[in-house]
Amino acid sequence: MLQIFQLYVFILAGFVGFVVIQRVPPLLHTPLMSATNAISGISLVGAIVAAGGQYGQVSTILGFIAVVCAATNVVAGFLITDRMLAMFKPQKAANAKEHAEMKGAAK
Amino acid sequence: MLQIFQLYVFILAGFVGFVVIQRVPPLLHTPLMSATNAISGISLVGAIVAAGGQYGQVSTILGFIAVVCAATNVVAGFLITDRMLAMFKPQKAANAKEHAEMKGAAK
Amino acid sequence: MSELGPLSSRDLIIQATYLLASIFFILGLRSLTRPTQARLGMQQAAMGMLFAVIGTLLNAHIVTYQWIIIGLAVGAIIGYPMAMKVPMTAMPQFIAFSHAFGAIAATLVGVVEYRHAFTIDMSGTMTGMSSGIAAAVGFEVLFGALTVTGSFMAFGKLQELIRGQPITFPGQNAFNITLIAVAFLSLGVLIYDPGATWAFYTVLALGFFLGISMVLPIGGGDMPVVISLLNSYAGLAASATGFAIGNNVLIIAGALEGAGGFILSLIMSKAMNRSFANIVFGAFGSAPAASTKEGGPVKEPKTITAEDAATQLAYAGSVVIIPGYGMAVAQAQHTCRELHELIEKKGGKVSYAIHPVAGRMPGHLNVILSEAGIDYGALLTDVDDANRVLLTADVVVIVGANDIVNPDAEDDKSSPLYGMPIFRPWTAKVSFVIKRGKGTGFSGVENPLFTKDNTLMIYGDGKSVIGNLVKEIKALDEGH
Amino acid sequence: MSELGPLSSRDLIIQATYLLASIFFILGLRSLTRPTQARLGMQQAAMGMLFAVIGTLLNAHIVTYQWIIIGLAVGAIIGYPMAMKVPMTAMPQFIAFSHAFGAIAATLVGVVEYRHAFTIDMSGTMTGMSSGIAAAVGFEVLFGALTVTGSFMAFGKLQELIRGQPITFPGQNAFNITLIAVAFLSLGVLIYDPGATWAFYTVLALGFFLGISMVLPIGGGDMPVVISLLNSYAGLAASATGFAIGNNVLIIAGALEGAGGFILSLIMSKAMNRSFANIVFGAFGSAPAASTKEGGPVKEPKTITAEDAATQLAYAGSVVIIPGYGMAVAQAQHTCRELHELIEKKGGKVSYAIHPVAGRMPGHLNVILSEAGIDYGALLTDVDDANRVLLTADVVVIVGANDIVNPDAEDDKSSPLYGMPIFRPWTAKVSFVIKRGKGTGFSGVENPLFTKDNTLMIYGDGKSVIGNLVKEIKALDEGH
Ligand SMILES: NC(=O)c1ccc[n+]([C@@H]2O[C@H](COP(=O)([O-])OP(=O)(O)OC[C@H]3O[C@@H](n4cnc5c(N)ncnc54)[C@H](OP(=O)(O)O)[C@@H]3O)[C@@H](O)[C@H]2O)c1
Ligand SMILES: NC(=O)c1ccc[n+]([C@@H]2O[C@H](COP(=O)([O-])OP(=O)(O)OC[C@H]3O[C@@H](n4cnc5c(N)ncnc54)[C@H](OP(=O)(O)O)[C@@H]3O)[C@@H](O)[C@H]2O)c1
Repeated sequence: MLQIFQLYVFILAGFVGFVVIQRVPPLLHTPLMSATNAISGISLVGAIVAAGGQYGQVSTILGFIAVVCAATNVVAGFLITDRMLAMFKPQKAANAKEHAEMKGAAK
Repeated sequence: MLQIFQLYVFILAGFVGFVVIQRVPPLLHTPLMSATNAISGISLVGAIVAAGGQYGQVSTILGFIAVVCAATNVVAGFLITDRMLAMFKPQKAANAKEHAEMKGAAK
Repeated sequence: MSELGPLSSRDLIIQATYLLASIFFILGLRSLTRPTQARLGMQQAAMGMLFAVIGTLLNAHIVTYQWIIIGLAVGAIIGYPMAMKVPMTAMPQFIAFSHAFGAIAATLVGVVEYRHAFTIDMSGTMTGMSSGIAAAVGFEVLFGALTVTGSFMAFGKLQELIRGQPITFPGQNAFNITLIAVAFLSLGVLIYDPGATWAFYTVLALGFFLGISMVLPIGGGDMPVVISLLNSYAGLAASATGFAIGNNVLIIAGALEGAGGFILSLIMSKAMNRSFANIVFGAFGSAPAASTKEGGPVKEPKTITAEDAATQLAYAGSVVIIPGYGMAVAQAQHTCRELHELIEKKGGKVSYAIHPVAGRMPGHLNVILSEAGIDYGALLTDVDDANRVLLTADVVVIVGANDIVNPDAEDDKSSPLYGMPIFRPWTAKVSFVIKRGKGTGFSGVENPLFTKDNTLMIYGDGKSVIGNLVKEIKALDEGH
Repeated sequence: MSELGPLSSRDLIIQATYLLASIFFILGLRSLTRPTQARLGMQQAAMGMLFAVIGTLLNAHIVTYQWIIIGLAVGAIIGYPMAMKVPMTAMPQFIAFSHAFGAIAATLVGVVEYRHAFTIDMSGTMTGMSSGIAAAVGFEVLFGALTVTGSFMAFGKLQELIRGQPITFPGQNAFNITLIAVAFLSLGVLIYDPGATWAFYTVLALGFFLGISMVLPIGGGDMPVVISLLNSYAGLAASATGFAIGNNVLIIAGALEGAGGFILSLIMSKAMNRSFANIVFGAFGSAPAASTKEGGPVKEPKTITAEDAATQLAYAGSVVIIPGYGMAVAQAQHTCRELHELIEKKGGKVSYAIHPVAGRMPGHLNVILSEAGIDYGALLTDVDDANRVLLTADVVVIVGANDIVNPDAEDDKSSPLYGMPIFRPWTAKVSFVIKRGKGTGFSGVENPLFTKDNTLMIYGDGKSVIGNLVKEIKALDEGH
């Protein structure tokens, strides 16, 4: 029963991802790729449990390595995405849009 | 725990509805309203259980009324939506689009 | 009503069916957003419903199928002629009516659930109910009952069985807020003590009462927003049922519907220029009062005869028709199509400017015109696009539209319409306005468009005036 | 690792935190689709991650925080300089590298899970694992391991540590398919008998092996598609982890990522005109071979000196710059911006035509140009739009682009590029092509554009040629 609910969650979330990402403009494809890469660091959640749990020494060591790797992925992934997005300058774009709208609104 | 999963399902489905319906063109607003009305007949599912279950006579009667009402909603809702959508003639619209594309593709 | 635990193979089939149903609902909704796939989408949603029903019929709790089958048959017998006979102009009240039925079912299911949990069964025990389930059932009957009476009220107003005007009394808002507070308090008690039968029935009764007292003070023209919002509430009721009986299809379908209804009311409120709060709180309050602008001497609108109008239409290169609520009232769409074809035969180009809130429900006029077989490629549904086309139009024909072409929406800050995006027929060479008399539109305000220099009125019922235009254009030909 | 049953208040807080995290992920992804909100979206996603970590730290199974904190610190210390130092041109390999790290974590978690379930614990018992959980853990290590080695291979190819050319041997596809079959067979055994340790480690080992053997035969230029697909696989691994440990955040984040990576590879494949199957099956096969078109005598491209080109640019009314992979290689974006500003100062209008697959990852050139401070209002990212602008352009400057302006994509059915949407610089008055020599583009085919009458070549490194143009235009001014 629990697994059926998980399946629902998985399918619904996949659908959300599908619908949302289909609309990403080409302008943002690279940042999006790097953002999803950062999100893949979510295995950090599992890694933390493995490193902190009472699963024996080997597990703690493996867990520790997992935490390091996942944290690297998360930190690097989000930072690079932020660096990239910070470079996108929207100033004139916004102006251009305003212009277009003004033209549309003119009698 | 089960209820938390249900909450996830609810939130995710609501988000799907939100994202998807935001994109409905004005052309389809009325059919959409009547289709969601038909979908609200989903209480039929609960009604069937009430009418067919061993919950005593009063429950069976109430359940029966519920089945009738929900079935009416479902049948009427889908039929009218279909009638409406059958009236939408896309012929020339498709042509117009092709024209636009041909123009775009011309050298 | 499956509980937790290992699954039998029957449960597995049920769950698979439900999953399929959910997927069909989602895909259907998605297809419904594209004109070319909308019909497919509706069929997918119907498939979803079918699977949901099949899955339920397999439920082990069901012992007798007799009443279910009779009930389904009766429902189909009632629903079929209803759907086939209703005219497209009556769509809003039809939806309200059909909607009330679904809400009745949701409410009754809630009552059965509750009664069942607190009735001593054959084995002499009472199953009772957890607080979580009680909360779900409470929400279910509150939103369900509210939707039942609210929908019937909306239906009554639209069908003019009840006075369309807002019915108000002093302190109404305070009264309603008190009712809501009491309803939620009772709901709280019910959650705290699921066995408190009185609390349950209080919630139920207040739900019914709230549906009436919240819709009464709202004007008939605002009903589509109300219906859409009630749609959203019905969705929440269905989701609550899903929480109560542990059924994901109900949760998902309800959530989709809840989100859909909510967004549609938002879209409507935006296009009608009403505030968001106005909508969220059940479209409290009434339609905007007529503006009391005092101007100089009122100019009289100029008129034109059908004959002269016909001549101009016959030689126009580009004609834009702006239909409004009056077109639906007059059922003028078929005659309008004749006019359209006549003009095209004479070499003119005809398009329609369809305002998002023209008529009495969103997209209403699209349906009305489609009914007459006008293909949707000719419909301009974007206000900005339409206004660009109007700039170069030779003749504009306004049929039973009023508020959506009121220049005060742009010019007069004190107008209740101010801020609503409108069409600008006065930018074209000439506009003909077809209406019965000096009646105002839904908002009840005067329209300065009618006294502009290049606006000419043709008074009369929409259908007969357009019929005359058609006749005159044909006569022109014969005269030659 | 919460099991079913009534919730403690600690569990409730954990669950609320997770729910919040999931909502932040979804909202973040949604915001990421809008240029003006993209940065906010990234921050929302980061918040989601933060909440997910906080929720996990509250987990009752955690007994020691020491290694967690050290691990997080070490990760941050490694990640920070990595992200800050990497040049924007190296984005694809950076993503591949960082990605491998996440996959290592997912794989290790799977191993820990499995080991834990089948190790005799202090109380002398073994918890074991249900088939459902075994399936989840099996998928997790299979996809995780595959992503680890696959990402490292992609990194190696892009960083040119490994030969970029497809490395193939006869029967390779059959070999890979056999490997996949064996992996899934072992997975089947594992599900049937979760205690079959050998099956688990076979799945793990084959995962590692498959990552190598599936990426080896793919050319270096195809790596972005591979990376995107590996992204999708990593998402599936994360979702599988979520199924295994009963954590919804993992399921949701994984599903979002899985869908995202999949759609991006689809978009890329479409823009590159590779078949869908090509992508779904791990971009099997190699880059398209060079076309062997035999024509008449090969025309020699005409050249133009930087001085003459500068004169034409200085007096052009409308200039379109088409950057390609070579612009990134030459790091010419900053010089390009100088040129751009010079032309605008002289009264010309400059825009950039950015092809969806220009460069080596989707949207790559947008990032490169943004790095130089060029605002995205000047970027034409739609091929059709750009082609309309090209129709009326005076001068087109093609910098290090090749395949995306190859007319064979439209004219020559035998070309491997045939069907790919391309820019049409030849419809403008004149085009200057800046490249180092006679090198072909990624696809390895000749480009007949270069021998067209109104195409003039300027050979040299992108950065230095543009630098010369800038110098010459400035000299023009001084000459006056
Ligand atoms: N679409 C929606 O979702 C929605 C929902 C709620 C409210 N509304 C509101 O409804 C209004 C819609 O604007 P609208 O321009 O379509 O309609 P309107 O402003 O209500 O005007 C309708 C006009 O049609 C004329 N008319 C009525 N019956 C006629 C007949 N048989 N033949 C010819 N003319 C006839 C009336 O004038 P005479 O009496 O002089 O003939 C009236 O001026 C807006 O104010 C909008 O906010 C819309
Ligand atoms: N964007 C993506 O997602 C993606 C992913 C995978 C594959 N691809 C493929 O990559 C290709 C992209 O097309 P493109 O036009 O951008 O690039 P391209 O076709 O690969 O051409 C690049 C050109 O730049 C020149 N060049 C290289 N270094 C240079 C330098 N330092 N200065 C000046 N010129 C230099 C090269 O010629 P010389 O050697 O003569 O200088 C070459 O002709 C497409 O075939 C696409 O399918 C794209």
